Amino acid sequence: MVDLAVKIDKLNLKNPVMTASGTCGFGEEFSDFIDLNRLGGFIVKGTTLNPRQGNPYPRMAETASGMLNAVGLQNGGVEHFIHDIYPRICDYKTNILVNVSGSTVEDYVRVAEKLNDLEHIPGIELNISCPNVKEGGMAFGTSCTSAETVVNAVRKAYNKTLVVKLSPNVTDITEIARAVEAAGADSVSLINTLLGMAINAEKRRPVLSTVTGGLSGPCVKAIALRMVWQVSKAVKIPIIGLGGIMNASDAIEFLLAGATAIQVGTANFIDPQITIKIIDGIEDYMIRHNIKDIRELIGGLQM
Amino acid sequence: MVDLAVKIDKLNLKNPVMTASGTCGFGEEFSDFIDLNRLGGFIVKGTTLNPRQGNPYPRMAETASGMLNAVGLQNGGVEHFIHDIYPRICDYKTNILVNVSGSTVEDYVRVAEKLNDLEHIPGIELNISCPNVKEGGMAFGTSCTSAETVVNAVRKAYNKTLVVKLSPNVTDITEIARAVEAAGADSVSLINTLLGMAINAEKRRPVLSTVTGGLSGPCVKAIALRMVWQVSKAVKIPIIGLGGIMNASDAIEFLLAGATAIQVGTANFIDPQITIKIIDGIEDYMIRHNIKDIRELIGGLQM
Amino acid sequence: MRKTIKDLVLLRNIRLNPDNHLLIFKVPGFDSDIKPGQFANIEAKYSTSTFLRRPFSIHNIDPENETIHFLIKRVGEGTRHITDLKEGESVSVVFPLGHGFTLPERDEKVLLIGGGCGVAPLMMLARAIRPYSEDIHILLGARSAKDLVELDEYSQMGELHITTEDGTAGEKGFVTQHSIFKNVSEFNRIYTCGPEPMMKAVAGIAMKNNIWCEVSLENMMACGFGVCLCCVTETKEGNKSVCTHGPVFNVNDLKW
Amino acid sequence: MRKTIKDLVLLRNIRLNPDNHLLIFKVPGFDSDIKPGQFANIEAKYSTSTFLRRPFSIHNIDPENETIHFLIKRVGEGTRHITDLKEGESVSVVFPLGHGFTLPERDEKVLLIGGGCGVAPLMMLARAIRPYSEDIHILLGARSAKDLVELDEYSQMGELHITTEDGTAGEKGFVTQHSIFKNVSEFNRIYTCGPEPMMKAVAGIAMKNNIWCEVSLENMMACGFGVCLCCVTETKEGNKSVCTHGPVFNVNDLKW
Ligand SMILES: Cc1cc2nc3c(=O)[nH]c(=O)nc-3n(C[C@H](O)[C@H](O)[C@H](O)COP(=O)(O)OP(=O)(O)OC[C@H]3O[C@@H](n4cnc5c(N)ncnc54)[C@H](O)[C@@H]3O)c2cc1C
Ligand SMILES: Cc1cc2nc3c(=O)[nH]c(=O)nc-3n(C[C@H](O)[C@H](O)[C@H](O)COP(=O)(O)OP(=O)(O)OC[C@H]3O[C@@H](n4cnc5c(N)ncnc54)[C@H](O)[C@@H]3O)c2cc1C
Ligand SMILES: Cc1cc2nc3c(=O)[nH]c(=O)nc-3n(C[C@H](O)[C@H](O)[C@H](O)COP(=O)(O)O)c2cc1C
Ligand SMILES: Cc1cc2nc3c(=O)[nH]c(=O)nc-3n(C[C@H](O)[C@H](O)[C@H](O)COP(=O)(O)O)c2cc1C
Ligand code: FES
Ligand code: FES
Repeated sequence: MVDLAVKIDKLNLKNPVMTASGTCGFGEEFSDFIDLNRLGGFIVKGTTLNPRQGNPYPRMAETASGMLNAVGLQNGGVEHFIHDIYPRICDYKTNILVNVSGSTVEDYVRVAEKLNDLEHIPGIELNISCPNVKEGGMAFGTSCTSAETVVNAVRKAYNKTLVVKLSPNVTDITEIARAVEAAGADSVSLINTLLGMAINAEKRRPVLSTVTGGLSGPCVKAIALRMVWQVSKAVKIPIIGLGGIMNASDAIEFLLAGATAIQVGTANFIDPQITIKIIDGIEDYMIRHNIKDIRELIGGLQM
Repeated sequence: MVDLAVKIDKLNLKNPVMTASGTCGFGEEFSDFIDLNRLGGFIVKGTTLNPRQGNPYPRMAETASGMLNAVGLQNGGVEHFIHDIYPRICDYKTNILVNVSGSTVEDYVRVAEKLNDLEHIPGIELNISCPNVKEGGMAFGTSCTSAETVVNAVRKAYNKTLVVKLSPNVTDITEIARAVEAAGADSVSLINTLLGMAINAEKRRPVLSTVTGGLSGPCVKAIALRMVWQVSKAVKIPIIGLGGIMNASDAIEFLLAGATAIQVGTANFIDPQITIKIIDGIEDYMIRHNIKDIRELIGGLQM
Repeated sequence: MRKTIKDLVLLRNIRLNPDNHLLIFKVPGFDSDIKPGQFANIEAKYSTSTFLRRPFSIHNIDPENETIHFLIKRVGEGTRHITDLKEGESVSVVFPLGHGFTLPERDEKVLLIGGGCGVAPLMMLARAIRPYSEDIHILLGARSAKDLVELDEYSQMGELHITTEDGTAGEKGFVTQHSIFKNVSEFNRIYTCGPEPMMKAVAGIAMKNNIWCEVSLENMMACGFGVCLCCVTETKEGNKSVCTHGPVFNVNDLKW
Repeated sequence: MRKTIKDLVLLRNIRLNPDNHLLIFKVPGFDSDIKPGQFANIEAKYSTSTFLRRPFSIHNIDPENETIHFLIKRVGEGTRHITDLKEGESVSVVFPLGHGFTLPERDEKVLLIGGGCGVAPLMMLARAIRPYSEDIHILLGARSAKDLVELDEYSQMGELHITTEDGTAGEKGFVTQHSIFKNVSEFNRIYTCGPEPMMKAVAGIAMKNNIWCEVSLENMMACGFGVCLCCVTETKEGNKSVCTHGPVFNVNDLKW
């Protein structure tokens, strides 16, 4: 038997496969397709202090091996999550993390405070990298000082596992990673989407209502992998790698590059059972390569 | 008849379609496939002061809808270009620009000086964005001050058309664009490749000899398009747009986003006749849309 | 029926006209609990520009032969690839998705209006309504006679009315100019699917005449099962995902 | 022959064994000036992971019937897609690329050594040599008897020698362990193509015995016609592109 368990701070993951925020709803939507309890964890969608309607339609554009989205954090707000969603999902036997977004430091802190009390939410993922909202979002994740400020403030308000999700839209992601580590993050997850744009040449108009949106899918994998590798050399806290993971081989590449766990995003849209296939595929790979403990793979790139 | 001619500084291009540096050799390699004189221009490969052997094999990795390269500026040096290549290609009736690279400001300046005297080279493209060399290269293109310094110095030494090629590996590309405009660039071209990485999961090794490499192809188009659009709002000098252009529709999208001309890179590898198909396709599009002058398309995105 | 993802074998690929294909897939262990108006999300893996699945209404089901039918119009690379599939090949399908149409009460008079490839879900809807009501009218609109498909099948489902923009079949003009609208208030329910401008015009008539009306939207989708929030439409209760709250909506709930 | 890019129709797709296919394409207006050892770059557009073309040696040509032949081993998605092409389908091919083998002088004794799918270019080479020399020896190596293909065809081209790693055909062992090497110095020229370790071993023997030797490299390629500089090999004169300076190199020019 092979051991797939990994640890992110105090979280015990039965395997390194989680679903990415904004691509797995509240988990429930997958119940016809998979047994959610098999996942290492899942990250519920971006939650803000107040309800948000998100951006106008159209919010999606297909690109070569990927897609742009401009959802803009449509969500019912943290109180809605706590009262209407949490009771429904809290019995899943997996790690449920809430992805937290805000326009001001104060927003982030207040959402984190409220989530701190939820027994079955062992951690939050701080989204300082959403490219699809006017204020806040990515702005926090593209400068060391603002990243530090918001992580510092949230750290004081939140005492369970604090994952900070980094933006790839930066010159040097290792700087930001180091800044959030210093500010108290227990882990970093990367990457969020890359800022992109799509144009309909026939109509001579932008495809998205917001003109620009966030690029995800296999088209970004090479960039994500490079960033995970760079960050793994720069920080000591565990890394959760994501960006374009479509199969077990992709997942293993992220582990080799230095990720302790991985998230699957856009791939869920194409195959809602993909996470389970990835878990099984990692297991097969380990058997085939005679690897007993998955931790041998983490950062196991041979140079 | 439709008018496809555009102007980049003092260069008259019979149409906006050029080939990108490093993807079209010295042009000659295409002579079996296309009539090079039909192009708006072509950019010969990265040329440095001294000859360079480039990086060890393997230098290439295929990615989803794209590829990574780590060629590392293999070239015979500027003297070799002047004496062995230039005489062979100087009679082409199109704009031949030389892509100039260096490890120090001094290098760039000396190459530019030498090229200044070549009658049939009406301009250079300053590559301050190559991710595949240890010193210089991208480092110049990822900070405003270093970009400014090198462009300033080259501007003094070079009095024909000076295009500066920008790196997409930055937090805010408009800052860099503004800096190089202020330093005397006549035009900016963007984007160079995005820094990426590929891993062979079975071998647990990086695919490239240099571990990281530059990502190009349709996978980067959404990012390139966004950057062209952002930069077109930030500078007054003409923009040459590139990154993932595979067909006429892609090319038109870049024009609509604000590019005056475009370059075709990786697509040449898949179809060495693609540039001609793109020129013809732009013409068809203009006829279909009843557009007489291609300049109506430039920046013509309707919001 | 629970949503499922399955590789389905294509049994028949019938080219109805140069643009439209009827595809019949085998569904082993068929569970007939599929509602008219529900859709499926079909893999279109052919080129780099068809990364996402493509959504199609379920045109018909045949529980006895364990088949599911789609009527697909070739509009781009994805639909071209899917309609080029050869009989015997298989493709991954996620289904059934979304909520279907609300069936009428017994003996209500209903009008089904389809434009372009919006006719697809109406076949299954008409078949589902027939046990409740004999008074089914089906109004199909197209650019030209040659764009109309399956007229025989539709005419077996109810009284058929046709408009074409060029007058080559039925009445000339747009769907909403058809003479049937003179007495539209006789209808208890209107169901419509097709291009958005057509549906909006139909919805306008329905609302003006106070007729219950359901529309089936075709918003661009990424996931098809409610997790991406890309396919939203503005409703009176805010943005709602078309793939889960729809694709069928009562026009009174939309901000039209 | 000038390099060209053409959509070629697949006339025959012959499955030689579960892994290897012989593909015969029609080349209208065939120009027979193709050299043994040259290759073609074939489109493999199927999925997002086959963005680039795939290079294959020209296995044979038939100027009379205007056909070009490839021997392709299914190793990944691109070769799977290409070998799954149906007869009558067409695919974009760029050819002929690279420099071929140097033909021997009249009546020289030559040894052609192929391993795995490296046997492909040797067929055309052997056919080209036959008019010059009757003394052609062909040594093919494979893992097992079932991996060997076209033995009849090869044996018509010269004296056939075989090794298999499991001993199921010919001599047991690696190619370079074959008894023919006992008298290797009798050969004037050695040509080899196959996995790099095999070619290196062969090259070692050739250099030790001072025998002229050409190898055909299979470096990863992006463009295939000399513009990307991705496919380089280290030569005594620095890095050279395999697609234009090769794929055939004299071992003395390589830094092996
Ligand atoms: C719930 C639903 C049910 C549908 N039912 C049918 C049906 O029964 N038969 C049928 O032929 N078509 C149906 N469609 C439309 C069908 O999904 C699109 O025609 C198809 O996705 C186009 O794919 P493509 O790759 O061929 O075209 P593309 O090249 O992607 O685009 C061609 C054109 O189709 C439009 N389009 C692309 N994707 C979508 C999408 N997801 N939704 C709507 N429009 C799109 C584009 O805007 C473009 O104008 C339905 C759509 C939805 C959302
Ligand atoms: C000049 C030349 C001539 C060749 N002639 C033949 C031939 O006649 N018959 C034949 O079957 N094969 C030949 N090959 C090898 C063939 O190109 C590869 O097997 C093919 O590209 C693999 O594509 P894939 O998508 O199936 O595999 P992938 O999934 O891309 O890769 C599978 C394996 O093949 C290797 N590979 C991938 N691309 C290449 C490449 N461009 N060159 C070499 N190895 C690669 C990978 O490293 C990997 O181990 C030749 C290669 C070259 C460069
Ligand atoms: C439709 C959509 C919505 C998303 N919403 C969020 C979000 O609310 N919060 C967040 O941190 N990331 C969000 N993301 C980003 C993903 O979590 C992930 O970082 C990104 O898509 C890259 O991974 P992938 O390529 O596997 O999809 C969203 C992505 C998509 C495609
Ligand atoms: C193999 C290869 C070599 C390249 N060499 C250079 C170079 O020497 N100088 C340069 O400025 N850009 C170089 N580039 C970058 C391209 O010119 C172009 O900016 C990039 O590939 C994006 O465009 P594309 O997606 O159309 O290829 C190279 C790209 C590739 C793929
Ligand atoms: S398509 Fe994803 S929520 Fe509807
Ligand atoms: S493959 Fe591009 S130079 Fe050889």
